[in-house]
Amino acid sequence: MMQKNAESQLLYAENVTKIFHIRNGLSSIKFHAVDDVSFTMSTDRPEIFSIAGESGSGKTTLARMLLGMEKSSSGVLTYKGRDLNRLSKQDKRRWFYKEVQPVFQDPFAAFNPLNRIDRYLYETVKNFQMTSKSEMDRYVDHVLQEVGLSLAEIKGRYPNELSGGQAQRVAVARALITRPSLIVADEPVSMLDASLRMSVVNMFRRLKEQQGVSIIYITHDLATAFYSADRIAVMLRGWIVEMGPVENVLGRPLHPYTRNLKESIPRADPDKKWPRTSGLAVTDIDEYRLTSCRFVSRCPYAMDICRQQIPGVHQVDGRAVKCFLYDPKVVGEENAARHAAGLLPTPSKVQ
Amino acid sequence: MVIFRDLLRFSPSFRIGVILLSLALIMAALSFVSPYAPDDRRAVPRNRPPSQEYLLGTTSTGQDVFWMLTFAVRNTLVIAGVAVVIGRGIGVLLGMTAGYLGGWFDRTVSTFVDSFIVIPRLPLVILLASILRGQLSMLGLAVLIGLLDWAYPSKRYRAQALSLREREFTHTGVFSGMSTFKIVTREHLPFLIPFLLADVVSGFLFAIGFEVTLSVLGLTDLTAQTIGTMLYWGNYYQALLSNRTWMLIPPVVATIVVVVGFYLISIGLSVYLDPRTRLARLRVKG
Amino acid sequence: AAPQGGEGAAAPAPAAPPADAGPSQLPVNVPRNEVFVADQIFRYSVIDNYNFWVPGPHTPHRHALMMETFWYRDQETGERLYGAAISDPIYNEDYTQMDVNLRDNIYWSDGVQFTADDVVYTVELLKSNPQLSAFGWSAGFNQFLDSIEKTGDFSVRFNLKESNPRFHTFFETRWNGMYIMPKHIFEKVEDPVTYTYSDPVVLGTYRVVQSDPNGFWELFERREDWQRTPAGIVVGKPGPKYVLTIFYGDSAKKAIAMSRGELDVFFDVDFEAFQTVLKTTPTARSWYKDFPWAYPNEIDVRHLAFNLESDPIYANKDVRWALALALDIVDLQTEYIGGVAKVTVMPVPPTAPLRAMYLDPLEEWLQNLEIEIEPGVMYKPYDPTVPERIAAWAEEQGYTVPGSPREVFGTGWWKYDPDAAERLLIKNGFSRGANGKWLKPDGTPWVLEIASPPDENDAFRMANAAADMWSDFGIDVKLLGLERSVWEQNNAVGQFQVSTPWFSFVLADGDSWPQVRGWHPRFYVPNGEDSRSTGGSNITRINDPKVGEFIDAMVSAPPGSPENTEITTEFLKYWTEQMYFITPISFKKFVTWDERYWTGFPTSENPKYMPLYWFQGGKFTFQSLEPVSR
Amino acid sequence: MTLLKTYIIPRILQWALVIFIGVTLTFLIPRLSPINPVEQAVSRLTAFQTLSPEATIALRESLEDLYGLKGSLFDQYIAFWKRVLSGDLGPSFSSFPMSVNAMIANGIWWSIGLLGTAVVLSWVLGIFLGTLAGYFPNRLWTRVMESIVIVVYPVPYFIIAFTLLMLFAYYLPIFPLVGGASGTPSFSLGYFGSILRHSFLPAISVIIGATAFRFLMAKALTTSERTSDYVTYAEIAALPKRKILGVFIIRNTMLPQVTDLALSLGAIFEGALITEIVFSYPGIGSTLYNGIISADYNLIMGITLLSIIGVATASLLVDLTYPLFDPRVRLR
Amino acid sequence: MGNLVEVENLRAYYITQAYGVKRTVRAVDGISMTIREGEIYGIAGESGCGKSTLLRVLMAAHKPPLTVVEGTVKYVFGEMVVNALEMSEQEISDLRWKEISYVPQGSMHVLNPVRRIQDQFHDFISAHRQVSKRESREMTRKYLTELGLPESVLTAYPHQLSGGMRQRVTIALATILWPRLIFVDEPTTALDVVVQRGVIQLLKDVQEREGSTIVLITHDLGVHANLAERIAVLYAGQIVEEADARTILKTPRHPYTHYLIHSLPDLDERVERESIPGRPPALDNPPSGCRFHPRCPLAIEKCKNLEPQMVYLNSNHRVACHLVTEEIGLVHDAEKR
Ligand SMILES: Nc1ncnc2c1ncn2[C@@H]1O[C@H](COP(=O)(O)OP(=O)(O)OP(=O)(O)O)[C@@H](O)[C@H]1O
Ligand SMILES: Nc1ncnc2c1ncn2[C@@H]1O[C@H](COP(=O)(O)OP(=O)(O)OP(=O)(O)O)[C@@H](O)[C@H]1O
Ligand SMILES: [Mg+2]
Ligand SMILES: [Mg+2]
Repeated sequence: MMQKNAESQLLYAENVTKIFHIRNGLSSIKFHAVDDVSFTMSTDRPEIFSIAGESGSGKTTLARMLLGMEKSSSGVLTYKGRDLNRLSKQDKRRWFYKEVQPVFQDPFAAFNPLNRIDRYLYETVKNFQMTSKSEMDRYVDHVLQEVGLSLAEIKGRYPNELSGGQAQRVAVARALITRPSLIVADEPVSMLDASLRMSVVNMFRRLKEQQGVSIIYITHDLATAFYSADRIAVMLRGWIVEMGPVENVLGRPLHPYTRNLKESIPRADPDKKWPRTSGLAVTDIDEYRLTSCRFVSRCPYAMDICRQQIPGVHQVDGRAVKCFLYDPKVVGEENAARHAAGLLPTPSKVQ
Repeated sequence: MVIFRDLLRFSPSFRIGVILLSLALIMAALSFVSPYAPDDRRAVPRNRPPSQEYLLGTTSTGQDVFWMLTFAVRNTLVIAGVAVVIGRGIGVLLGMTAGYLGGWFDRTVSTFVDSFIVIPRLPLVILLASILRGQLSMLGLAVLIGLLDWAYPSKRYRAQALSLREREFTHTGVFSGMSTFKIVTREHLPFLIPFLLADVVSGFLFAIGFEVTLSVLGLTDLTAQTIGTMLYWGNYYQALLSNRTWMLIPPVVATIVVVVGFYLISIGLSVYLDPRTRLARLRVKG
Repeated sequence: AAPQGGEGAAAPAPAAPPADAGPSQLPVNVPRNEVFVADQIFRYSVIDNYNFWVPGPHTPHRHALMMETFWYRDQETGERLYGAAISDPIYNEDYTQMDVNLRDNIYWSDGVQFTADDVVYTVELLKSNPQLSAFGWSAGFNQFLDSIEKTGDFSVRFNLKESNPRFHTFFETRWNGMYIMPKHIFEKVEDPVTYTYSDPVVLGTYRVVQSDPNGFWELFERREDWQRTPAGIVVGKPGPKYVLTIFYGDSAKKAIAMSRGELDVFFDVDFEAFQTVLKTTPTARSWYKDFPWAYPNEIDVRHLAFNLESDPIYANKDVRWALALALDIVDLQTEYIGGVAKVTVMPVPPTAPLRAMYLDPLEEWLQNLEIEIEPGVMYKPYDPTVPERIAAWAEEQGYTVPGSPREVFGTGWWKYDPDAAERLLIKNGFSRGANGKWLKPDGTPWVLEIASPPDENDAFRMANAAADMWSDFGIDVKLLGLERSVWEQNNAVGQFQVSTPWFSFVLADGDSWPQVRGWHPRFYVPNGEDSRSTGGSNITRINDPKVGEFIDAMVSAPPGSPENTEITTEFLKYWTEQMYFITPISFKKFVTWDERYWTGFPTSENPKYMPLYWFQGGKFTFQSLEPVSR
Repeated sequence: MTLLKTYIIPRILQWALVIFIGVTLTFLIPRLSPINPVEQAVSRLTAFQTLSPEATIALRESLEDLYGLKGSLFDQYIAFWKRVLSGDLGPSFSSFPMSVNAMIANGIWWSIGLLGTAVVLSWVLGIFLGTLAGYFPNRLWTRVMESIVIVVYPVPYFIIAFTLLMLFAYYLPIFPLVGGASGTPSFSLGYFGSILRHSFLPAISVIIGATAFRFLMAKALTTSERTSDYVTYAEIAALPKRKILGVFIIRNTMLPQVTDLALSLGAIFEGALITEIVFSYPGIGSTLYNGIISADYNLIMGITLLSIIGVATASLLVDLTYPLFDPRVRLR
Repeated sequence: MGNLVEVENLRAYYITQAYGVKRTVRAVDGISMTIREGEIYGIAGESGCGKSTLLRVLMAAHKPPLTVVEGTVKYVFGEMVVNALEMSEQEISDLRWKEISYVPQGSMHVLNPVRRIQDQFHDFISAHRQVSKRESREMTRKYLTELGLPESVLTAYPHQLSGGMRQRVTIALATILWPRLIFVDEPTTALDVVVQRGVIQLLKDVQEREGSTIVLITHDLGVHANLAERIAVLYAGQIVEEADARTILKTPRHPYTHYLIHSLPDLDERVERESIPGRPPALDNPPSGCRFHPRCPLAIEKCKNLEPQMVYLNSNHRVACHLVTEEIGLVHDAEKR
């Protein structure tokens, strides 16, 4: 049934999985960097969809698949009904790149420091034939205005002559040139100072509202995600463990990992200091290879079943949670409801 | 031009390099006003040590070492230059494209490159030179040397391209709709310029070394004046044994001057072009 | 005085090696004053295999020291020296039978006496086994020899398939004659082709006792019973206790080795290295004590040979003559060769015996020879004063000429007359272009290529001289220095215009047929095909029936007969007139020895044997050496 | 075992492919040579000799037979692989009746001894000095050393070798002139001593240039390494310089150096042609050279085959084992 | 609690000469401060304001082109007072790790990639103490266990560890010899929040166990809020405000500090936030007067050409802003520093 919908969906992901083989010395490890991820974004209503999660949880890998830079190992991934795995080079250049554009993490790395930054804007205009030659300057300036810059400000400058915030805006402007329907922004603010972050995030909001561009905003900064996004998916070791409207998910997180995540946000308020405990993974890879819940070693609520099986996804309180705590079959209807209401069992010590 | 002036003024190594290379170029240029034709033997008395009349002495074939050297420097520069252009040209293009594109293209190219690398080069050249029946013209020699010296460079450029491929600006280029050729030449190549420069120096050295080796073995056109043939003739007439070192020292010094000149220039330029310092400089101006 | 060295060439004296046997750097541990160290011509690549009947690069020195055949021809005197034979070859009337009497007083190194059985065994084995193909003896026997029989313990008879007055040359050549095998060893061998004969039982005076696994050197020891060997008997002196042959490498290394006292003789070096040796090694000398030092009488001559089919112009006799007249032989011989090689005007080396036989009688003919340089204008190209002019040059350099100019510097030569050359060319439609360079009759520039192997010193310098002089004459000349093997191949397939081969048209005894028969039109192959395919040696693509007639006439003329000499003389005249080769000089070799440890080497003052110790007949040279008494 | 499938086996296949292509090329190239090995042998055997044309032709035929040069190119190619796979490289033409196997066996140990030692020594020395120079770029001795290196580096090898020979064999006749050792091989101190004495000059001549090269390479690598974060950190932690150089810099610059060493060890099979000629030193360089100029197909093939296998195997081994030594290497 | 580090009027410039352009970056320009024994002292400020530079000079780890042009840095080790800027190299290395230690920015790259963690510890320990490999291993194992790090890291190579683990190992590596004073530069940048939290906790543990003094640099005020006792806010090479954490975060006086704090989005309510306009000044040519004035919405005429003086609001709180000076009625006085 979802399949049929796929045509009308902007982005449609079902059980998307990406398997990597990592060779480490003479041994080789196979792991699922993105595992069984499903979500959709609709064409009708632009939204900022945030993907959050700790480092190494597969955010970038997912983004690369969404951008067609990497093929998924299994699952269905379509954009406007077309399978991203099957796009030819031609298709990509003629159609897909016009539709979907990226914004990368490091605004300075995203531009060749040896080239003037406006070159990328002009190149994009030219290569996608967005406008006639004579109109080029005007068009570029127009797009730059949309991100709060002007051509005069950046013309002839090298990337390092701009501030991070400015450079990142140019990156967004470049992405906007093709008038895409979707922008995939992978940690667009993590390299920026707190003060500059807001300017970028604010811009996203504006773009969504004014231009109707959908944005996938990938970040580990939950504060800005909360601030800007409509919907959020929290990733953990390749899984989406919790997904739903941002008010729900971050306002009242249900998955123990999301809770941990939220608690861990450092607040510039001496009254809201961190509680004491928190577990950390030793290596990234090991958790990926668990055949049980991947949070189990750090979860204060871990049950026996968590160490043996992979939890299912449950619709609770307007979001999807991948956790046994909300599985009525495991904890019973009653407990599941209690948990959904936020009453979790007493945490056990994490080793 | 400004860059050149700045470099001259502020980079001692560049300055010395330019001086050395200018010397070489002046030598080469002087060949055009040489009073003797390059193959004009017995033009002067033979085996004269350096004197006012014969600045660097004369050879056993009756040529003025100084004027002979002007031709030799010119020709060797041409040979090495052509060889370097050919070798690097193929190497850069093949290596960078293979590294950037990856996939079957990369695998095919890599296997071919590896197959080529394992073939010992010197015997190959000797063989080729003997097949060409001594009719290897100067240009032919340059091409031959160039054709032998692309495999290693292409391997190196491939490695560089592999790392550049994952840089974010590459992706920016892709999503800006740039073609592969454009990405390789406009986005990646500028990054490799310091690397390329150093590589050009080693290419020069290789070419000169090969030219000399082949000449010493007598496998080149012995009537063309090159550093190698000067050494060949000096050796042929036992310059070292007879203590007539003035026939050998000039070509050796010329080689050193040319190579050291290039080396110093490449050092100066790469410091200048090094992204780190280059950025610092740009920031100054911005 | 060393004018050739030029100013500033004061050679630094290297640290003088100790005069007496100090710690030598020789690779073998024998007393220095008991070993004669000879320059080994090349580095052996066949190791520990003395089966010389299987083809392979293993000959020099070993054959002189260890191997015997019937006769040796001394290159200097032209005389026959007796090895295993005691008689001359005795032919029957129609040259279908050859008898040879053998020495009855020589022994193999294991004490077994040498008899006719050894000879018969060897000849029959070679005849029946074509894989023992070294030097073509096997093939030759199969072609000419019907059977060999023993006519006594010390005499053999060869029954030939057809009349052949030169059959004895299988057992008498200058380089190597058929090696006689010890029957008592070889008859026990299963496969004579794979047999390595690694501890050879020899008939010569020396036995190999130690050798370098890398082929750089080989040590020979004199047999205790040296008086029971041909050389011992002939010379009557013991010779050095040890002979060590070493391959040092190029000229420079030989010079260094001699100055270090680690080399007693070398067979040749280039002029510059020789000069250095003279300066650094006071006890060193060559054939002449002084100028022109070098041994001039090896039976070979050098040419500028044309490929008649590389370009039609070279098929034109006049063009060849013009090029000859554009060469200044005095300049060539002095400036390029240093005055040390003899000039010769035809492919006959001007050694004393051969001069007497051919060159002196032909002098008058040469002086009267005329060519037509313009329609109707005759011109005498010969210049008999060349030796005198060279002598004058030598005296100007401060040298004394050790004998009459003609004796020392060879014959007269063609005049240096660019004018005449010019007229010859113009007569044939050549013209000078705007830049003064010659254009061929078809109007295209004349680009002349000379190919020569630089490792053959005199040939290459001669090529240099020609290149320079012809350039001066207005031809665009390209000199190609080629690797020897490439050059040979190019010659064979005709990939050259002018090349510098060496080729004597007569042997030491004056016989010509063996040397020239390869030029018979029968063996002609066109340009582009390998001239060797027919077994001929005609690299220049001469297809001249007249040449064929001369050669046919020589076949049945026995060597040494007046008839033979006469045909040869006529042939030389014809050849010279045709100017098929420009022949400027004959061979010289800087055979140089150091008298620090040994004396008795043949010299111009004492020319008893040839100094060419690497020939099989060189055994007499070794045998004559005496230690320097201190 | 995915590793075996995805990495080791493909790598080994590639190794085999590389060897196959390389060998096929070298099979063909000498046969393009204009020189006919049989004619070469004929002219060598008949030098100074007068031989009737008929005998010459007979001689030629018997040689073709002996050399195994009958049949089409393709037949020869098949026969070649058959022989190679049975470990027999055939007879040498130019040094008949020696087998190519024996000729290689004669030369290879000298080449390995001389070049192996020289390459390894210069590798160690060059890395040692170059790393020091890269780490202390402003010291006087560094500058002096670097100046010397960049001046020496471009000097044609031939000049270096010949100058050494003149100096230490002519003006100061302290080193032997010829060969790899004195006397016949034995397990005696004297014999080994003589090996050392004979190899000294050739080795030095090779070491000079190779060290200069390695020095420049090591210096460049060190220069970029010494500004890396972990080196800076170790410096701030006041770790001894020795440790920083050894454990931090050299270990981290090893990968390219080892790869390069593997390739330059391949040069051994090529032999140091000029070294061998100048110093009259045994080895397969001059053997190969002689093989080339006399179109000794079997010999050329034998030595290049060895070289190709040697180089390909060396880099295969480096690729396969380096991960064991360098934990960083994550092969893609 | 006495002073441990006393900094007086420190100026440290990057003086570079590249292709004829001489450039002086005044990365630290007149900083005075004291750090007390046992406290956690936070230094905050935007990127490029000179935080790392200050730290480098504080630990006497500066080298050209960074030059100290003025000022002193003194360490007070009980009775012994040493002038950090005048120590010999030997003296400096004697202090390092035993007395003064350093946790650098970017844990990813500071560990030697080719060395196992335990060997790395041995390298660092043995540089300062005579220990055998076995002893150092034992020491390391014990220390890591005490800090709650798994033993398995001992035999791991850096790249095998997660980023957070690596950063924690680095902290352990920096503190294993119980230094009195630990400088920590951006320990959490580029780490995600969960990991950040673990790292900060570890630092706190270390400090609590040994009572070490920590100087913590980060631009993340959230981190400061969780850890620091006192915070100095740096702007363009100068301290603009310094106070205890609560004061800075709750009642900042300098407009810049204010902006820094209030530009952060809040997790509790989604209200519009505005960022500070403009960008930090280039330090080779800083604005005249108050360096913040071009970006300051409250700037008055005076700010443009007169450098504000540091004024003490109380013994713990000082601020350099004309507005504050005027508000509390202090007149500009050239004598006062
Ligand atoms: N090409 C690749 N080959 C092998 N492993 C990879 C590859 N790309 C990513 N990985 C691994 O996949 C996992 C997920 O990586 P990814 O970059 O998607 O995470 P992330 O959530 O973006 O992390 P971060 O916040 O650090 O950017 C990591 O463990 C990473 O090491
Ligand atoms: N080596 C250097 N040469 C010249 N200028 C430098 C150098 N290092 C840093 N700077 C400049 O000094 C100023 C302060 O740099 P510093 O690294 O101390 O800033 P920071 O506050 O630590 O910034 P970040 O938060 O980005 O680490 C910056 O303007 C920087 O550009
Ligand atoms: Mg990521
Ligand atoms: Mg910093």
